[in-house]
Amino acid sequence: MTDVASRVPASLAVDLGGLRLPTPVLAASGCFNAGREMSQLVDLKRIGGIVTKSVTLHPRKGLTVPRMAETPAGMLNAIGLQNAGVDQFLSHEAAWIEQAGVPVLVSIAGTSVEEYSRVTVMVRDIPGVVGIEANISCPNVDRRGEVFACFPDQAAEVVGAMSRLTRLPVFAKLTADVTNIVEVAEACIRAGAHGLSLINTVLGMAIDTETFRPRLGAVTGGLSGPAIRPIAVRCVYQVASALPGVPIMGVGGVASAEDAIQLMLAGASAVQVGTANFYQPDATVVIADGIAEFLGRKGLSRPADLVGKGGVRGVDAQSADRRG
Amino acid sequence: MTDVASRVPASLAVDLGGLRLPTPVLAASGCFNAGREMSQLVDLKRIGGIVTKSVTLHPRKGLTVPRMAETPAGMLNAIGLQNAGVDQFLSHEAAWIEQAGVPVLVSIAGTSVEEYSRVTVMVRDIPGVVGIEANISCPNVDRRGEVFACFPDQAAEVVGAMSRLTRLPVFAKLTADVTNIVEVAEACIRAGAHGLSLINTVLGMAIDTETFRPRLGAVTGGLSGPAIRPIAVRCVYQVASALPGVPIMGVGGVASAEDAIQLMLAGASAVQVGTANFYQPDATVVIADGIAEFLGRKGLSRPADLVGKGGVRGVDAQSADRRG
Amino acid sequence: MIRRSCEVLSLRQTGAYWSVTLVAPEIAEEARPGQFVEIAVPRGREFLLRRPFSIHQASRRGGWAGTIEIVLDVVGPGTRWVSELTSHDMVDVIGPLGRPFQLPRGAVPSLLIGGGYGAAPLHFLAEELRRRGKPVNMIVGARDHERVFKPVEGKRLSDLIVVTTEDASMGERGRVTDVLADVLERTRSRVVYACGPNAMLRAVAEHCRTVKVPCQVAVEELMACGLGVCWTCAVPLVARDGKGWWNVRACVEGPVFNGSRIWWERWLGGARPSPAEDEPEAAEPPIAKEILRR
Amino acid sequence: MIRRSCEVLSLRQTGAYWSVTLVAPEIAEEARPGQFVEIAVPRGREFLLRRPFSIHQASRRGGWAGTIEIVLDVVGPGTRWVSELTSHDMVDVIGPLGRPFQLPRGAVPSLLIGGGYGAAPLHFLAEELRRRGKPVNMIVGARDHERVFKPVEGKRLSDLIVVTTEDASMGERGRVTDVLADVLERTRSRVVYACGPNAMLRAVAEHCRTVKVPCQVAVEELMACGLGVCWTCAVPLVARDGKGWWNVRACVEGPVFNGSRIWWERWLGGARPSPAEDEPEAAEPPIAKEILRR
Ligand SMILES: Cc1cc2nc3c(=O)[nH]c(=O)nc-3n(C[C@H](O)[C@H](O)[C@H](O)COP(=O)(O)OP(=O)(O)OC[C@H]3O[C@@H](n4cnc5c(N)ncnc54)[C@H](O)[C@@H]3O)c2cc1C
Ligand SMILES: Cc1cc2nc3c(=O)[nH]c(=O)nc-3n(C[C@H](O)[C@H](O)[C@H](O)COP(=O)(O)OP(=O)(O)OC[C@H]3O[C@@H](n4cnc5c(N)ncnc54)[C@H](O)[C@@H]3O)c2cc1C
Ligand SMILES: Cc1cc2nc3c(=O)[nH]c(=O)nc-3n(C[C@H](O)[C@H](O)[C@H](O)COP(=O)(O)O)c2cc1C
Ligand SMILES: Cc1cc2nc3c(=O)[nH]c(=O)nc-3n(C[C@H](O)[C@H](O)[C@H](O)COP(=O)(O)O)c2cc1C
Ligand code: FES
Ligand code: FES
Repeated sequence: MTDVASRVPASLAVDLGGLRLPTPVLAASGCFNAGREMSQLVDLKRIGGIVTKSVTLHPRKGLTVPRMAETPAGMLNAIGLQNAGVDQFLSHEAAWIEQAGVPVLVSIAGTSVEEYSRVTVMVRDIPGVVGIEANISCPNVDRRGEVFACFPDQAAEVVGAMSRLTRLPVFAKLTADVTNIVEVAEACIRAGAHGLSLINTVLGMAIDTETFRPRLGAVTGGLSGPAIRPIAVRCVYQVASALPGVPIMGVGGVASAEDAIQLMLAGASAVQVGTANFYQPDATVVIADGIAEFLGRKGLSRPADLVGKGGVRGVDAQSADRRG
Repeated sequence: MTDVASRVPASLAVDLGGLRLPTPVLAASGCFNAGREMSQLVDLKRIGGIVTKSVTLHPRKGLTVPRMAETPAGMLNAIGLQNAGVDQFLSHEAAWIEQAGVPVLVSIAGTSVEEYSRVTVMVRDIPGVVGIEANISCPNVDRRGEVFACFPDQAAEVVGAMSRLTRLPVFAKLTADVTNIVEVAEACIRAGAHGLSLINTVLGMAIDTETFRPRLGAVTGGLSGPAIRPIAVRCVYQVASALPGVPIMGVGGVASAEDAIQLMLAGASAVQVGTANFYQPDATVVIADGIAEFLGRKGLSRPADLVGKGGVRGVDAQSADRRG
Repeated sequence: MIRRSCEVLSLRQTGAYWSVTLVAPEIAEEARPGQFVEIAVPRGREFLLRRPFSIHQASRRGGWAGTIEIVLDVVGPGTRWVSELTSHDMVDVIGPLGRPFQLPRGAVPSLLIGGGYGAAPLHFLAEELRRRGKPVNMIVGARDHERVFKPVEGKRLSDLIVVTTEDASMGERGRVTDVLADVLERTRSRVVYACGPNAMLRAVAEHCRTVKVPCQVAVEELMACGLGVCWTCAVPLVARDGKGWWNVRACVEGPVFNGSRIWWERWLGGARPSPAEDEPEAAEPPIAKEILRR
Repeated sequence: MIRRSCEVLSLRQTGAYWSVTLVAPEIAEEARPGQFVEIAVPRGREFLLRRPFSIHQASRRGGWAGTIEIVLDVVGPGTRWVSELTSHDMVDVIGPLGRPFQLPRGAVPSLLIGGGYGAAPLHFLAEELRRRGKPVNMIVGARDHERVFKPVEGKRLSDLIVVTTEDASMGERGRVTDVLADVLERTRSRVVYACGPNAMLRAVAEHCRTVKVPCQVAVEELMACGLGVCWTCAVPLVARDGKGWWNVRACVEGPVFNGSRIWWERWLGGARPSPAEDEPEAAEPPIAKEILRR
């Protein structure tokens, strides 16, 4: 990565347990493809990295439209992981990734431990790929469609299998739709995950009051955007407090440098920007520049100086009544 | 309740498994006290009901300031259930409730099954009280501070105990911060709960990037407002689909008639308005009027005609990939 | 695909619609009929996403004078905000986006069918066709005369124009499809271009398929990005050999499609398919690439 | 407590602050010095809550001519929005809210201490005191002369006025507390009224307690509702007998408090108490009622 890192002020480079990235601001999975389209609107050389749209073993046609609905300060989406499958990914994206000159993490999704494993093996040697993100917010067909990320044992099994198959750092991407996210996070790390990406979208729904039908073809969908930022900050804080030293990428509602800094203060070493790319294609770069400016203003030398500095020692985020 | 109901167009009256309310729009717990302050700004006779701020056995001083922080399309709060205790409630609020002429549900919070039970017994005979709401989003001191509403067995135990102690309908107020809200809902109903209130605030956090400190004195707090509406609609839809016939009050981000109608289409027989009261004190009445206007425009005769009409039969909201 | 901060030159009402002219030289230079732009809404609002609008006119005056014009119907907060812009306001625009209409080879006559504001991009197309000496005919339909887009302009641009309104307040009573067969015959048009409500496009495409006239439709589907990265704008296309289908992006592979390749039943069809139908068909190879060959 | 849609009569800059005059006859009629209003922000924005502002002036001209004036410092989206209002705009206002300053019995001299825009409500108080023939003295402090609120007005309203600025750009260099002891002596003031940053109020209250001069402070705490129903605006007051304490609402029981009754350490004190300290003390009876007797 050094060649990439050297292109931006060293002061923005970050190290996630050995994974060095030129800036702490990446593009989130499913919101940037592999960067090809966006390269016309943003200088990829200046972003921290790209997490690809999730790749599955087999092609997926995805869900029925409507696939999105705007909600207050956010949006719902139900795409259904549409993608052409890992074969097409190798034949069409691998070459692009190699020459893009930006760190790429391949996001992998599946319906069984075997699918995740096979795709991991197929993508692990693509030049330019610096890591893997396990999108485990998917139903496990071998377990009556339970979502992997909702159960520590299932999350651990799939992430463990993937980690054993590659030397690349594997980040487990977790959902906040659980009773105890720390439990799931611990299971993933114990199973061999290198780090964690927190959080995926939050399950939501909207109904068209004129037609009396759900506004998404799939009825429910994932909530993203600034609306969920407080949930993402909380999850990062809870997990970072419980698992000090574990590399965390904060995801959820990041639209400004201030948002990114909140997640870093909560304990994230880097952040991912999703929805904001849709309306501000250069958000990843603008946010990184904002972080550099902020560090300068605060007299700090590197992003790492922010990580985990926004909590209060000795306070357990679980205790006391937090709901009015 | 008939005397109250008769004061508003019969067409707006709703029946929640025997609990009749003049309109389907109530004031949510902790956002209206018992109505005394708000009575100067809204005609209480025209609202569906008031859920009191949660009452505890002993007085509570609450949490340290800052107790709130605004977030995109929402706010975080960490009040810590400050209240003067049930004795003061009886000596100061009971008389007011009796003459207020509006259906009142007393919200009860506690740290043990015994506390919930004792308060239930003390408030069950207050004239004007038509029901009880069990705010079980509280840590259970007998179970290492686990939140009652996060575990089906603990939720069932406390709600069951309360239901056995009164003939009043008991609504269990659940949190969305669980892996499977349907499981918790089923446990509460099986234990004897009359109905459910969905949802309480979502646990969140915000950090002040200038001071590097959490924006709430308690570090984390409850997210409310339009930002969480898609989560509330989803929870109501999931539970209503799984437990047809169970009376549900929808709560979360209701600020307009359209919002309320979304929750009703998802399966709620009535809705509660929380945060919106803060900036629009007559929100409950304006929303009820909006529902009446909507029913007229759609040629429907009563709010019940909307309940559960916004889903799609045969679709399991859990299945398929809902996160991109 | 260019992103620019563009000055609002003028904003005026045309019937039920608003017409907005933006100073956007580079975008005007590249713009082709059928393409669209994405306009950013201001920060700090409850809604976040850009709004897509078809390009109605592109005046390539060269230098810094080039402008594009869009036409919009106020249907919600985004379009309301755009309609409240005033001259000299700056707006963040990305464009031109999507694939344009493909012009016919030779001087064959075309029939352009516009519903509501859907007629706007067809004026741009009509001018391009005429500049190349290809005869243009039009059917312009709407609910009422207020929503018949620039009929006088349309007349100027076409040899024959037929206007239909559902309330008969202008032209013939009914819908564009009621006169389609007749006008197609009378004008001997060999290509059909349509833009308007998706249901109208479907009816036009189905008629064209039966009478074997090639038909290009510019569709609308919810778009979160318009840039090809969110996959919300899915339209199901069938393989040329009729075997298999794939969801393509209206914002990149469209918004202009060969009407005979869209699987209309699946896309707009009444009963919403159950998730089962959406399970990946592992067996079948991705036909996306093939499908994009038109 | 009245809610009205009020017309903006005028909006002008006074030094670093904005001064907004609203047509609000009923509110002006009821308003007393130290009370505040809550102004609603427009729907559809990313932020929802009303913004609280102290009443700087209330002109009770009777009939429909009555107005109130507020003074604000632009610190975020809400205050920025207010500062961008123009004459004839309508705003949704609730007020007057909270408990006013209590006027002293007899013609004893008072010392009014204002920091930054905190001086605004004290002008209202000064006029009420003078109308009743009670001598008024003032200390007005700020970071710089731009932020010294209406010093000329202040001079007109008081027998003695001392201005302090931290950069010495007006009056004496330093903070209001640097001159407090001296001015208190010279003016023989028997009551102190203070409004400004909470840290300043704390310093003033602590000095007054040592010199045994009654002191009323108008505080600020985050307010989600301003109406008494959300309990976000908690200020810890100690019982008169010093035994026990309770969190009261700044919006209802305040914003004006007896400075000697506030438990400053707990409220503003450096190290934030751990949740443990917040556990309910089951033993102790609620002293809220007692505490409210002042
Ligand atoms: C390729 C394309 C070209 C278009 N050209 C025009 C045009 O020339 N003139 C015009 O008036 N309108 C056009 N539309 C529709 C226009 O984009 C929507 O009416 C507008 O986005 C609605 O935004 P709103 O906030 O006013 O309403 P809302 O309904 O509140 O919009 C909510 C969300 O849905 C999206 N949306 C709503 N309706 C549509 C739709 N029909 N198609 C796509 N997205 C939609 C919006 O982008 C937004 O994200 C076009 C749409 C597409 C996809
Ligand atoms: C009783 C009272 C009287 C006040 N009088 C005045 C006045 O006369 N002139 C003036 O300029 N300001 C006054 N303030 C402070 C003013 O309300 C805030 O500066 C303003 O709400 C900030 O809103 P914002 O969106 O611009 O900034 P933001 O910081 O973005 O506001 C965010 C949230 O915090 C709240 N908030 C922020 N600062 C304060 C504060 N200091 N006190 C209470 N709530 C706050 C806002 O209401 C809002 O809910 C008063 C506050 C209170 C409580
Ligand atoms: C349209 C869309 C598609 C997405 N697709 C994926 C995906 O394929 N894999 C994944 O792990 N996350 C996916 N996500 C989730 C995002 O990566 C991110 O976790 C989430 O949107 C929260 O971040 P944001 O608020 O910045 O958007 C998707 C999000 C959106 C909005
Ligand atoms: C300031 C505040 C205090 C609250 N206090 C309580 C409470 O005491 N008991 C309770 O069950 N819910 C409480 N809630 C939660 C609300 O009743 C409601 O469930 C939640 O705010 C979501 O609804 P909303 O989005 O309309 O506010 C409180 C919410 C807020 C904002
Ligand atoms: S709108 Fe995002 S891919 Fe088409
Ligand atoms: S601000 Fe809501 S109680 Fe004081």
